[in-house]
Amino acid sequence: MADKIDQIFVTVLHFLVSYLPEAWRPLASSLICIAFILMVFPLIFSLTTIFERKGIGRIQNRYGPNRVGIPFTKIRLAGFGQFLPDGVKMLTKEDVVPRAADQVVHFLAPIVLLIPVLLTYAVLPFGRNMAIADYDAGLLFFLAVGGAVEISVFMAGWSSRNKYSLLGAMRAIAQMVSYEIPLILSGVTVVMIAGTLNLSQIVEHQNQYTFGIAHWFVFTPWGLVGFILFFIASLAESNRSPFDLPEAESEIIAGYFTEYSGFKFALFFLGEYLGMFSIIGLGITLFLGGWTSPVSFLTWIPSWIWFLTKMMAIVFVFIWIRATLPRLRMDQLMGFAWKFMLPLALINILVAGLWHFMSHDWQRWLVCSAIIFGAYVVLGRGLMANQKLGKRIYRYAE
Amino acid sequence: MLSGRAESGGEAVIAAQKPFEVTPKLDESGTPIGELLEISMGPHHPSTHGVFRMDVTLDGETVVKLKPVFGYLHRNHEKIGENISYLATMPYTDRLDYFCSMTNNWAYALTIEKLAGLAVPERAEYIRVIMAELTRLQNHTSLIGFFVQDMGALGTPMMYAFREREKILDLFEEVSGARMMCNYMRFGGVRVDVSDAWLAQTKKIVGDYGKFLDEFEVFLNENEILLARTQGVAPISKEQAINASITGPLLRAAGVNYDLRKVDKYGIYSRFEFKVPLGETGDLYDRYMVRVLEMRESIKILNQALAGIPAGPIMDAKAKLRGFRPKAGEVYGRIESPKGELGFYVISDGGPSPYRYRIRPPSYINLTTLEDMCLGRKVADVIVILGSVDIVLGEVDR
Amino acid sequence: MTPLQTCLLISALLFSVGFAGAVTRRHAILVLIGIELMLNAANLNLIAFWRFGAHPESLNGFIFALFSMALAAAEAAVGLALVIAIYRHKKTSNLDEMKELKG
Amino acid sequence: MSPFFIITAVVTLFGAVLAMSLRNLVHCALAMAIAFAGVAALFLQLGAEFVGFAQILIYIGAIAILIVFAILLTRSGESPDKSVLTSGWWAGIAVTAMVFTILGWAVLSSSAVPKELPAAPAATVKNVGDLLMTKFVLPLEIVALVLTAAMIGAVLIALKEDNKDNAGGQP
Amino acid sequence: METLEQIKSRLEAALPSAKIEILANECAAGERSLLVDAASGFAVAKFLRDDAQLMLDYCSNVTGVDWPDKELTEKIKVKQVVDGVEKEVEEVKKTLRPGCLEVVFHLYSMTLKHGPVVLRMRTENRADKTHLPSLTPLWRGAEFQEREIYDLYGVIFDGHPDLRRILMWDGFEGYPMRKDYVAPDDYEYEPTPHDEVLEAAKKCYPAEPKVEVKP
Amino acid sequence: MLGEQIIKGMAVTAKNFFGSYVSKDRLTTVQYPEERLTPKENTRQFPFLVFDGDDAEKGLRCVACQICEKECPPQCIYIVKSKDKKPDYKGQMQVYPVTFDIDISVCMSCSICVEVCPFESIKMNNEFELSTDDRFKGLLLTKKELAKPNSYYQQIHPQDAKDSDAVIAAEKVKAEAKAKAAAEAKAKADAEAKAKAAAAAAPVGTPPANPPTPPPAAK
Amino acid sequence: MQASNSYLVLFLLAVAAVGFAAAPLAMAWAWAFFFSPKKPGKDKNAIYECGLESKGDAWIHFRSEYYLYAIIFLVFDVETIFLLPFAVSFTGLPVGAFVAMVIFLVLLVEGLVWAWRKGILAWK
Repeated sequence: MADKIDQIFVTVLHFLVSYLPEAWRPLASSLICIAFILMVFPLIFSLTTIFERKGIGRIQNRYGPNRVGIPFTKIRLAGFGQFLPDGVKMLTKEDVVPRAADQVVHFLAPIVLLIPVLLTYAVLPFGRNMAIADYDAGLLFFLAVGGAVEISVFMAGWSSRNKYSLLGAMRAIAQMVSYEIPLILSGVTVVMIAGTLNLSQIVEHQNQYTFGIAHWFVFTPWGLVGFILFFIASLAESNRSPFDLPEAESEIIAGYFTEYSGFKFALFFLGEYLGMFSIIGLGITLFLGGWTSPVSFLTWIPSWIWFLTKMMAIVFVFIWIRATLPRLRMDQLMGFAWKFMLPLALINILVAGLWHFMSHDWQRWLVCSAIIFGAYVVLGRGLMANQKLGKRIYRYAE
Repeated sequence: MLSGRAESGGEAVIAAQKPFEVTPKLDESGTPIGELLEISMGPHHPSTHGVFRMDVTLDGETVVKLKPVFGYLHRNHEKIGENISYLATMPYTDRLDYFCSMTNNWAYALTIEKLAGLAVPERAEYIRVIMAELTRLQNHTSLIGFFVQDMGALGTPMMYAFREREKILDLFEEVSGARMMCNYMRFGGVRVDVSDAWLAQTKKIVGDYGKFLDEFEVFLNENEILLARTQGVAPISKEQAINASITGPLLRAAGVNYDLRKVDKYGIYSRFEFKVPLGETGDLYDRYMVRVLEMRESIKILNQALAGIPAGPIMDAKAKLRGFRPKAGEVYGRIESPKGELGFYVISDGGPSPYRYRIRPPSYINLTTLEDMCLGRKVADVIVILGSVDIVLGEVDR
Repeated sequence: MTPLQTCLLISALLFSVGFAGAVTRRHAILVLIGIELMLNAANLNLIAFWRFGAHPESLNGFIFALFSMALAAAEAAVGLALVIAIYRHKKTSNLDEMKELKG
Repeated sequence: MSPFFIITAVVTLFGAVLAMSLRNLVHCALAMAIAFAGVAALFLQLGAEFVGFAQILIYIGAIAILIVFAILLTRSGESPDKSVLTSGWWAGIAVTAMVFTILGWAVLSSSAVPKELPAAPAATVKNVGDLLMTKFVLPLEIVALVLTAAMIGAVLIALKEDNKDNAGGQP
Repeated sequence: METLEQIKSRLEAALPSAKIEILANECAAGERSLLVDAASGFAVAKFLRDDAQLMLDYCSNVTGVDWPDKELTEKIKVKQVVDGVEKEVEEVKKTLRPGCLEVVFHLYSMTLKHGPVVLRMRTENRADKTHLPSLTPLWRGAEFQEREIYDLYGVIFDGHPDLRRILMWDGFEGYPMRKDYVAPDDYEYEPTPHDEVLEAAKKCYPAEPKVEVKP
Repeated sequence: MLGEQIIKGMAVTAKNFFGSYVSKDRLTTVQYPEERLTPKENTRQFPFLVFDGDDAEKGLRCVACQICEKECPPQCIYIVKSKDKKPDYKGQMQVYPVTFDIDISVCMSCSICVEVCPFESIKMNNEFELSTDDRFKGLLLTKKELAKPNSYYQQIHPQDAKDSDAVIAAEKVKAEAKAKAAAEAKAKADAEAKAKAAAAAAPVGTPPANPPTPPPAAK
Repeated sequence: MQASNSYLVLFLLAVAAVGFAAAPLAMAWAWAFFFSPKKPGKDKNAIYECGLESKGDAWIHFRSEYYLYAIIFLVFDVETIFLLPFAVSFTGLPVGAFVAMVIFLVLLVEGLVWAWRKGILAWK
């Protein structure tokens, strides 16, 4: 039974496709999968925005949106209907394009943004046997396509011909570019141990249990550090606080989409969140065992529920961080990527190599942890000491 | 650079030279490497604290020139004051620095008392101190909230600050009838007496404030991002600060021990036991910390004042409400408002309204060195530096 | 036409387009773009020869394409740095003007 | 050859032609990105999955970005008023035509091409990795050297003046 | 702190050319001030700042005051011979006190924590000779305030590094803080039914303006 | 160590997140239309005029002395005095305002008018839901809209109203005493006058009652 | 749910992305066309900058800090296409191959260290 629920989508797909002639099946199944993605993830997006607003509201000691429910009734649904009027508002708002803008590129930018973002969903395994496309080089595909988002950001920023947009686009590209390297390098460790670039196989690799606990990569020293690096880099890649410099509201208004209004603005918003979901999905796949359950006695819960749960959990951590931290400055942001993340990621690769070559006993835990921790402390200290940061003692005058 | 301009004064020794222009980075042929980007930040910028504009010239993201432009809120308060009666000016002073109407009231009342030779009854003096320190508490709290907000925090510190500020505003409303535009003090006393219930409530709120500050300080004081954004940024030296007539927490952050509560001992401040926290470098972190520590001192003063408040009248018997005509003469009165030295200069010609009525607004004069502090720094710093100066445009523009 | 010939023809076309751009456009960056297109055409050839060649299992052409990409990237980095450096001196990235402004 | 392959090829070539003929440089760069993506699609259809994805990673993710930066840094964003072609553009066209003719003739008349289609080779990433670490180790190291050299060179060239007046040391 | 008289005498010793006067102040606080002539203003200020006993390093407040021309009436007793008898007769004597613009500096010492010393300077008249030396080179803190005085009163500070309008916009005419400033009639129509307002409205808009309502 | 304080900060926000569900001290929001704060005793929004009794016209305490008009900092009060007189609460004949307008789009709620009013006649209301779609006339409160009975005042500011009533009562007593004295004096005067008239037929008018306040600070 | 190992799905996904973006844009456009009042104005689509008409052009010759990062990125990006195949076959490789890869990395890091020492990683 559990297995059937687990595979319900796969079964439905096969059922639907089986009525078609053989030649049509790939096309039809692709279309159904795509429709699935286009239905599920935008819905999650809209719910996330409300969760985010409500969660941040609670963190800031206020109710978030709590009014909009079913129209013409008193049912408020705790405000979860908010995304509908928001969407309607976005649709009906006037779309103002600056006179000096490069009209064509300005129009294309939000559309172009969605292409790479949605493409990344093709290789994510949402559940057991639930990767839409199962490429041998799936991870590379994800990274390559994810990197192409920068083009759209550039298009938006440049075509607006607004100084804030341009500054935002420049920042966005510089930031994405800088954090892509630690992102990739932290993923490399996983590839080294799993021995494949195929995301489904990487998940399978983690789908084993010792003493009832799963073999997630995050439960190893290198995996933990890799996950933290990946997590930070994915914060930066999806322009989330404290790395939201490309759209730093207090400095450059709204960054590269300052000049966007109406639904184009909403598309940027959507693209950003979808990008965030997909990169979180990748992080889960690489380090948190993808759709596997953390403990063996919970394996009866359907795999896709595990995936979504993990994803939402990390989304909440993102929201939590966003509500807590101030923003870094551009030079600090770049310094952090190049002077802390990159060296640590490289050391992490070495540690992963060491992990592989050392005998499978407690010693390798000790050695690897020590190396990683030492590197972390040294690099962190260096970063702080370099800027002469630290606690201060104040004097008082009578 | 200034020597050419100071000719009229002979060989003027300039303590703090103003770099009136900073040349952008040049290549060997003497042309700038990058073109300069002229951005006007404000008047509609999200974080210029009101309708304030800075004409910023950027070289990349580095500020090479910054001209503050204000006057968008200019209503010629001084002219209004010269045309209406002494009493009618009192509510206008609320609108100077609308965060600290109590201290504005006090400064004006103090000046006129000095002019007319009125004595303030004991109880009224205590009430004034309580009000002023409560004002200082709420001003510093919300300033820190704004300050971290300017650094890009998503309003969480600000919301916490406002949550606490609200409690103090409730106290103000209870007594004066208005939360912000208190219009509470009168020449020779205060308008309304405080009740015992109010004093008890205040005691409770002041008692709880320490707990809130503890939480707030854990939240922010040593946050790595806050440290990175503030430490070593935009320091001002003692000499520069004194020469530029900077007052208030900004001055004390630079290490100058000058607090009018100690220097002038106006009111009954000599009776209270408190210390003046001093910074060393005058950078953003010092400014932040000096304010935090000042809040602690304010709580001390409040506790003493609340414990020692005597019974008695609240108005000088000689004070006149209607037809107030002080003798001819002039006077300059000043107090330590939360933002710095708030002075009123009044010339009376014996008529019902002042002949000359002048305000020395602290945040206006503290802006003098804004450009110096920002030059050579990044755009992101500009916003934070402006936030650290603690301006209220109602006061700057008057 | 065999598939290989189709591929080669396409790559020849791509090469020609890149070549034409590189020799006719004034802008230095466009010349670099043209060169990148030509390199792409070459890569296409490599892959086509690997795919339809005699020993596809050896993967030589495949890996060669990877190396060629790496070199193309290096070339682009240096080339564009040069363009920027020249622009800073001469305030132009126009090849015709660059020729005129020797020094 | 599937019709799909031909369509991809046409799109690629269209992108390339646009990249070489548009007036606005940024538009050219964007068209170039289309061409790169098309080439990547061609690689995929030729069974070179890894190279195809690498093409996207490097050409679209990195080189296109670099070019775009270069355009911004040389103030080339606006459409020029003057002619965009060199003075000797007709000669260039002529040479191009000649090159293409020769290439085409060579391709079509060559007898070296095998007539039968070999089976699709297995180019898994693992094979590539094994080969890289055995047969191609030396080229790999050389590529690393070349890349480092290129990076240092490019940074030096791009930064020559900046460093000069920074010699005093910036905080 | 020294008394004003001591300061004055030391100033006169140090700067013999300076004309210094102590102005009385009759109000309760009784802060008297030093009136210095414009020519030696800068030197006096510099003395005050650098003198080891005073060290007035902090220029707190800079203010302009407008004194329009004023007719002073004075009753003086004049001995007059009326009908051969010498009598004291009261006579009203009218003198025209020429107007001037005055700038007041409130100087304190942060180092020695004393003050204030009130320093005043006057322009020759209110029309064309409104130059005064700028003290910004001595105290940066005076920069914005002097600009403001320039903006609102029209005092021109020689030696000021950046004398532009500060609160009013560029291109504004007139000096709004002067006593004789008449606000321009830039009345904005607001149909409140108060008589004065209606009258002003009538003057500005002969016909009641129609609020444009677009369909 | 790098990141330690960030974790602590996140603990604080988490504490607030959960705290907002349990502690009223953390979640202080009042959901306005459904929930309301209890108005505070001294809360002031905009002025209104107090009248005694039931008839707004008759019982209005205002005697159009125009002190508030003169003292009002933004000059938002507009008063036209009546030509005729009517008795006020003390029974004295007084002028009354024919027009009494307050432009609350200008009013800044400073309550100076309340303080300077010698007749306890203008007080601050705590009504704040004054939104209107008529920008001009809707925000110009006339005498009719401003007049509120004393009972209303007692309801919104009980303490102040008690004080105010006490003042009025005291004044009334004083006025009655004065009136009595005046009546006696008048009777006396009348008697004298009569006597005088009898002596020499010359008409003598009584001087008008002085307003009980010093002249307002006029400019 | 596995569609296939073909690239058809990628193509379709790209098309769907365009459609997904364009459809609401078309709806918004239709709404604007049929229902919204059209109030064009000179200031509405001006190059607006915090309340003022923008001074100077935004398309200028920028300072080149960003470019340096892009160059370093390019090199590391290229490195990944060699690093990934290595990582995949890592488990089956001898220590020597790992050392070879480490040398490869060290060569690249050398450039990074050079840039670091040179102060290029410090944003100016």
